Amino acid sequence: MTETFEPKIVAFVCTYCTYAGADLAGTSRMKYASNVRMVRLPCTGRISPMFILKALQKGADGVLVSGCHPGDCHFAQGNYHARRRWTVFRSLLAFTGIPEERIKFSWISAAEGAKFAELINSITDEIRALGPFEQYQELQKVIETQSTY
Amino acid sequence: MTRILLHSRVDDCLSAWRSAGFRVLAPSKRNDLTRFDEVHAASDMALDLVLPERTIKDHFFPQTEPLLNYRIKKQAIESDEMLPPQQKRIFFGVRPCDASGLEIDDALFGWDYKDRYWFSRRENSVIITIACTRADDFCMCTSVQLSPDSTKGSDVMLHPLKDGRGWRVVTLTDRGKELAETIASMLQEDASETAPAASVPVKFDLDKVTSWLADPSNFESHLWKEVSQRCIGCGSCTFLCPTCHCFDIQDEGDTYSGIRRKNWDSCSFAMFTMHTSGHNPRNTQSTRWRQRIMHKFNYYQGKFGVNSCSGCGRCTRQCPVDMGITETLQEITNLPR
Amino acid sequence: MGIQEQYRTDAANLLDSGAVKLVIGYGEGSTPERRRPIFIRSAEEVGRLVLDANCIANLSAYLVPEGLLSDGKSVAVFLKPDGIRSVNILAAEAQLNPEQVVILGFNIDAGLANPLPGRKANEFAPLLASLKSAGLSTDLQREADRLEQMTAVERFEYWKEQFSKCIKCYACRQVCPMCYCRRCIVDVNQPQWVNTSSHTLGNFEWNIIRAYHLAGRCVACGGCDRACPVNIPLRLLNHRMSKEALDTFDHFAGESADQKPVLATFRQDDPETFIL
Amino acid sequence: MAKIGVFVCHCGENIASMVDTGKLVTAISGHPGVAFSSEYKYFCSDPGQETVKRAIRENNLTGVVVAACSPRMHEQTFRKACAEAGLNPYMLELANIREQCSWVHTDRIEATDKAIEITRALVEKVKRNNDLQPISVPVTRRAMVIGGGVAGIQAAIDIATAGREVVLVEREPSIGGHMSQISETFPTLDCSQCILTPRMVEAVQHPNIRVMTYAEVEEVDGFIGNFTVKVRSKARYVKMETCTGCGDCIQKCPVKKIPSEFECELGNRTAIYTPFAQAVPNVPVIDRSRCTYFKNGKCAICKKTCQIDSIDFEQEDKTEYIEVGAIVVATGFQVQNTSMYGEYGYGRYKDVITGLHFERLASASGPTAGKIKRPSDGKEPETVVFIQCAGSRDASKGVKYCSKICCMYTAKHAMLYAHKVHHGKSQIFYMDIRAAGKGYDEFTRRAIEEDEAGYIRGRVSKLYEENGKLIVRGVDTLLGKPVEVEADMVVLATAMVPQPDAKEFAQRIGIGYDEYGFFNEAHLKLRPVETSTAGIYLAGACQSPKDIPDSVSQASAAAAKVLGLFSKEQLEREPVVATVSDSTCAGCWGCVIACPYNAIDRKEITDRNGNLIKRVASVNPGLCQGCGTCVSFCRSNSIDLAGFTESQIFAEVMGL
Amino acid sequence: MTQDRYNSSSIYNPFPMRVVAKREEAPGVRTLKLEFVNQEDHEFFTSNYRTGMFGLYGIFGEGESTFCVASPETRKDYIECTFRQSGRVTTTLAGVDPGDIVTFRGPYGNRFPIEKFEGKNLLFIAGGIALPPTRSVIWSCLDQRDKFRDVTIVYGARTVADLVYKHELDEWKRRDDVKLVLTVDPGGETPDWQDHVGFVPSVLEQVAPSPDNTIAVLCGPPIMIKFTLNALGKLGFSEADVYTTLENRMKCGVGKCGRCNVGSVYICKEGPVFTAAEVQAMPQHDL
Repeated sequence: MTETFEPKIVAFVCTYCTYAGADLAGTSRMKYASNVRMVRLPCTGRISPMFILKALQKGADGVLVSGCHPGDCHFAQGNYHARRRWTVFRSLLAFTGIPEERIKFSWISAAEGAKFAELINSITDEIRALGPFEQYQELQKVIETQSTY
Repeated sequence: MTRILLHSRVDDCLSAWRSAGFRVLAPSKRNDLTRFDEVHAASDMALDLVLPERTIKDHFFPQTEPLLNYRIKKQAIESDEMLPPQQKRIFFGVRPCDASGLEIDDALFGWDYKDRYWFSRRENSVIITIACTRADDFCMCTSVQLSPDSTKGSDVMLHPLKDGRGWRVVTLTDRGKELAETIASMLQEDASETAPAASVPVKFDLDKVTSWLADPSNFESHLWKEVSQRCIGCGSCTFLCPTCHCFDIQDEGDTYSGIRRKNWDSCSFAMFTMHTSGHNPRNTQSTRWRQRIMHKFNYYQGKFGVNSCSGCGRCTRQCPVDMGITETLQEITNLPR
Repeated sequence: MGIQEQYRTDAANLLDSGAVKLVIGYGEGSTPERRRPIFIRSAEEVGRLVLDANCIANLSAYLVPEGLLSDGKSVAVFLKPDGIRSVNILAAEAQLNPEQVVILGFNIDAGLANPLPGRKANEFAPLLASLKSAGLSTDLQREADRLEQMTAVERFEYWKEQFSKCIKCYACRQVCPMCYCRRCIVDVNQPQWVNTSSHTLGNFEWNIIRAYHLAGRCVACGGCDRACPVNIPLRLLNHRMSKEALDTFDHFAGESADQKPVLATFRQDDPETFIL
Repeated sequence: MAKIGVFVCHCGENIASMVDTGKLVTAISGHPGVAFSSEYKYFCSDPGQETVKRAIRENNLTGVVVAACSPRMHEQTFRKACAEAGLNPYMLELANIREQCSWVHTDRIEATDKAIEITRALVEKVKRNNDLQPISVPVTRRAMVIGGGVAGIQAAIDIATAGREVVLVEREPSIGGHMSQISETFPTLDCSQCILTPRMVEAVQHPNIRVMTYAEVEEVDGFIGNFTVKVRSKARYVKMETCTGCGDCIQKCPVKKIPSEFECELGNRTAIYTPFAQAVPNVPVIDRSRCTYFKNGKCAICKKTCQIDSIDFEQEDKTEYIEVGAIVVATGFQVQNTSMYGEYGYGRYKDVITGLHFERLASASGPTAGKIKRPSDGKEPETVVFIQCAGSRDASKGVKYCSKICCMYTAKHAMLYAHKVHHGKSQIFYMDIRAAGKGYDEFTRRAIEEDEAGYIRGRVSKLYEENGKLIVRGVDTLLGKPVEVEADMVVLATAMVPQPDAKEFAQRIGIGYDEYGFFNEAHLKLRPVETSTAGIYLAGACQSPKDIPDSVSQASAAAAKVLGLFSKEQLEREPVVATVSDSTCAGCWGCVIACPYNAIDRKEITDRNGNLIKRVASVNPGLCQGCGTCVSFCRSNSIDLAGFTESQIFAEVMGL
Repeated sequence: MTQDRYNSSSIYNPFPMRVVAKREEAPGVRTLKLEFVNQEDHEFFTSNYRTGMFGLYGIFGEGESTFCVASPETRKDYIECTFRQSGRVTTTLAGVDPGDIVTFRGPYGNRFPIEKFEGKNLLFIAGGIALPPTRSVIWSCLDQRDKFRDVTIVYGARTVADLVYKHELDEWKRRDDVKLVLTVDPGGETPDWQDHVGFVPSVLEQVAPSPDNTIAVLCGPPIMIKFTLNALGKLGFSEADVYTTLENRMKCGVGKCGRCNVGSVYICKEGPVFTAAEVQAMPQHDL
């Protein structure tokens, strides 16, 4: 890790709450780290675990998944479904050694521009401190880099 | 003149070979799996196995292998082939069945045009085989006209000595002779008796089997369904087979670049022959099992003059539902004439 | 009369009476310890049936191939409690009608196969309830604990080594009663979510997504783990998922035939300690 | 290959000052599939849109990415432009390089890199976009208005007068809401009842309005144009059809000492009652919890009294399912309970009252017939202290927001008090006087100048009783001195807060709410009367504190939205809906269970001879709202969501 | 030549090809005209391509798909290919435009031995999307028309819209040295349809030339092949004089990947062109 390491963070967010919250942070001219790339989805219920794995394969050092607070889902229940899936998938990732610190989940409402900005800053700092997560990407090359290949 | 290699000199051989630029692979056990792996000392080796679970095919035709890499540009593409590293290798402690498998597959990879990925590895490898003095319930080399000490595919053959001190060394090819020279000082003249080869019962009548398979009227025999009824359609028998060689080609990458890979594929998989139209010539597990048997004991024979089975028995040994080639060929053998 | 004799007689009666068209059971295998699935269609053949402590495979996977039960006729199958749970899940997921499945139930205890009373999946409800309260396997938990105590880096290394062995033969999938999809996610190529190559990344994706798809559905029959030709401890992944489902959502896979999938339902007060 | 056009907007300096748009254009023009790229000061302007349209036509573009502001801002604008240029409007993506990039970053290089990546990812996504056609659904041209206060009444009358049916649901026995409790209204001081009652009557008599009082909305199913609302009419035990409203039963009811909710417990009511004399409908209800008959089976005097046998003790709650195409939520507010202010002594001292109490005291139809009498002993107070912001603008104990109406009604109270108690002295503790509104400032000036209301700028720190007087201590911050006033009565200008069950209600009908429980509008400025749930609109104080003119305006605005929706028989909906692949679906029904809208059915696939081959899931596009919960559940990837397909998202992620 | 090139560079590394034209043939069916980007690739193609051979057409990132070279061996400046959009690769190929780069590996497989057809009558029979391979032979012969005797083309499709190469059908129709018979399945005709209505085998029975000194070339879906072979048999054609092509799923194209074999025959090496006699000798179930 060099001191210039800037983590790449991919965020999967619902359009009604977190994306809107991020917009609010913008209209309020709050400043936050530029490391996050947002992928806009209709609802957290749309977010499949494969998205997270693909982001890691693409070189994300951290992933954020965020949507509406419980009870506030535009689609009434999408975030409740999402929460269960994340609970399960998160434990699976942790069990396979993908550090929990790199996969963040949050509820950010359309009103929480400030929370969004703060969260992005804090997770960027945290993941920057953790350093790059190349181990996952490099799994692709395990076989051909073995001495026996 | 017979020369022997003592177990105690193996470490010396390994250093000699390493200094000659070879990488030595031998059966070893790592992470609950026995397979050929790089070894640095005799103690790394697991030579007491009847057979390692994985075959040496893995090191000539890897489960996934980059063919080329590509880069996508605006209205342009670039690609470079990715050939295997030119690394000299010694496979030490190969079993005769696995060594035979390589020679069987040479025919396929060599017809019409020589597959550079296979042959660059073949040409850089020396196969040191140890004749089998033990067999298990699944071994069936003798049923396919091979034997526990068959030399097919080997460059050097080691016959275990009766007293267990080492092996008698028999060089079989020029490459084998050259290699033996590199360790000449570690070998010694010795006329000690070698241990008898393992006794492997013949399990089916290969002649009867091949002639039955060659009869087109048996193609639609009810036997195919009966013997394959419990087959679950996984690919473990094909992937652990020393001669199965089917593969798929897949591109993997992102928007900007990627790698085109050659991946193992299996005739057991329903998707193997599926056309994009949805039509699937082999649409049931029994037709896929028939293809596997026919390919090994009829088609391959017809095309390359050799059966595509070296009798290792792994297909049955590891089958999740206790199926395998042996059972099917036994059934055929047991059919009334 | 021992259980083997008793069940042979039962199977013969079921076939003779026309109550079932097929009995799926165990037969002698290629070694003295091995048992293999066999399919008995007439009473004359019941002598091939074997039932003893070596009969460990979960035969319920043979119930789902398309067409087997579509004629409305019944099939008898030898099942341990894990297999009975599989039947419940398959029923809950509309893959079979439990009324068509006649269960020749048994469990293995102290090296012996013992009969379990009941014929239809719902008759085993008290048994399954007691299994749920007994909790998940402590042996597996001990193995899992060993991993949980590692650092994330060590765990990642551990699984990297394990998954690097995977050859994508899909024996785990093919042997699993829950893997009845007409098209597996790994065969989806538009888009190619799971890399088909058996490099370690592709293997990681495959094994993770399979464990995830089995969350709340795996009955810990161990079939995948035994089937794996390269000895990947798949049981641990599945156990971890079962533990999550049970501890967090009180979901014990296959408890009943009307159980709802744990990942298609929710409670408003589901725990969410990790959400920022 | 796709031909994508990328249009990088400067948004004046908003984007260009932080993102190197030239570099962005250069970078993106070299991306595979990008056939055209350009930058411009304002692509949302007419000439900007013309540029986009021309580029689409001239380059036969197959997709467009506009790198500009949030899609929530201008997605519709550019979709329209695409459509006008002959490109399917769904072949558009907006790369948000303003709200989520230029406005929030401070390093030009980083911001530019991010903008390039965002744009590239969306180029990859748009390559996989598909032509989509809006979905048409029939509209039930009947509206439901929930809440019979002034906002609800206004919305109902407006919709009904335009010729559409309305169902007005009120949970109290009478419509009228809080406005019917108010004595006079600012800034004109006309009598609240006098202006409201005719509207109440108009509503109840309107041929297109069905008024359901004493009824609650329990469930809302369906979607815009096609809601099914479950309404439970609570048993009144009085037959609506026959009761003439003569009031004999109320007269005779022996249970008379029940504190009246309508009178803020300053007066009493009977067990069979109407909340107030001018109630509409003028049909009493029996309060089952207080009625002797329901307690012990005896009494039934009302039944005996009623000459037309309109009392029916056997009546039960009645549930109805009503089909409507649009819903106006006008469920109002409540007055905050001020007991958390120990220093104000509310609840401890009888003569510390809320503004709403004062309204009842001042009301000619109220418990004191309009005489200002203090609750403790009925004496006319000679000094009244009004405390403004008793809860509002107080992050520590009350609510953060300004309740908006308190300045005005306190001024009004001071005036009414001055008019009714000529020698009385009013003292008003205030923080600011917020009197923005037509005639409002003039009104407060009148209170000060003509009616001698004494305004003290400062907060009250303590209030206690001494010798029958309420001692109000505070600081006059203009003079910088402590003040102490001896008062006979204290009126707290308490905050307006959401109804106690507002959040639960919002969840039930599927709309959003803010941290307090006020319902969320779709856009504070541009879509203030719509909710984020299509077809549900807001009116009145359920959305935020409002005075009567604002509530009525918003009600009319909501009515206009409803009428706009009802102007067509068919409604065009966003085609973001899920579809099932019949060939791969295994029929496990997980999606059916997971769908929050019950939009997925089981479909039978048969062969040519009608034999069942298999059962698969099937999405009803009319019901599907496009959340995608089913898509990520499906293990075999057999469901996909138009507009956010698996391929699109895959491409977007792989393009990052 | 083939050997040299194969052995000096990876057979799997494809030729980049520039799309120069694109034509919509029928619903979901497109033709691409491709030119070589590199001169040496073109030379390799020119010296190896003969009618009947196939290639693997691809897009990096998506993969490769197998179809015939639809252009004749008499026109080797370019490659034409015609395909139906169905899977991942063909969907992407369907979206390319002139100027875009795709890839090509080939030419692979055997060929129609048209020198053996010289001096004979030719009967071409094609169904639906299988006109392209037939068309390659047709033009290869028509471009040296004087070497052959009567030429009859029988082409059928499900509907009028499904007929491909409509402009060439018009051209053949206008030629007096070609007899073109078009047919569509019953129900597939349009109101102004002037040609036959009926399935290819039955139309063939009405219009076929005498089997004497006639070679038949037959391409189509398996079911059509089956019935047409019967019809040809009835008409007296010898199985040795009927040529057809087989198409199986392929990955490598060079006889290694094991996917395309039917019996001991590797379609990619020993095919795709077979005589009816050779096809009959294969295990029919695996076709």
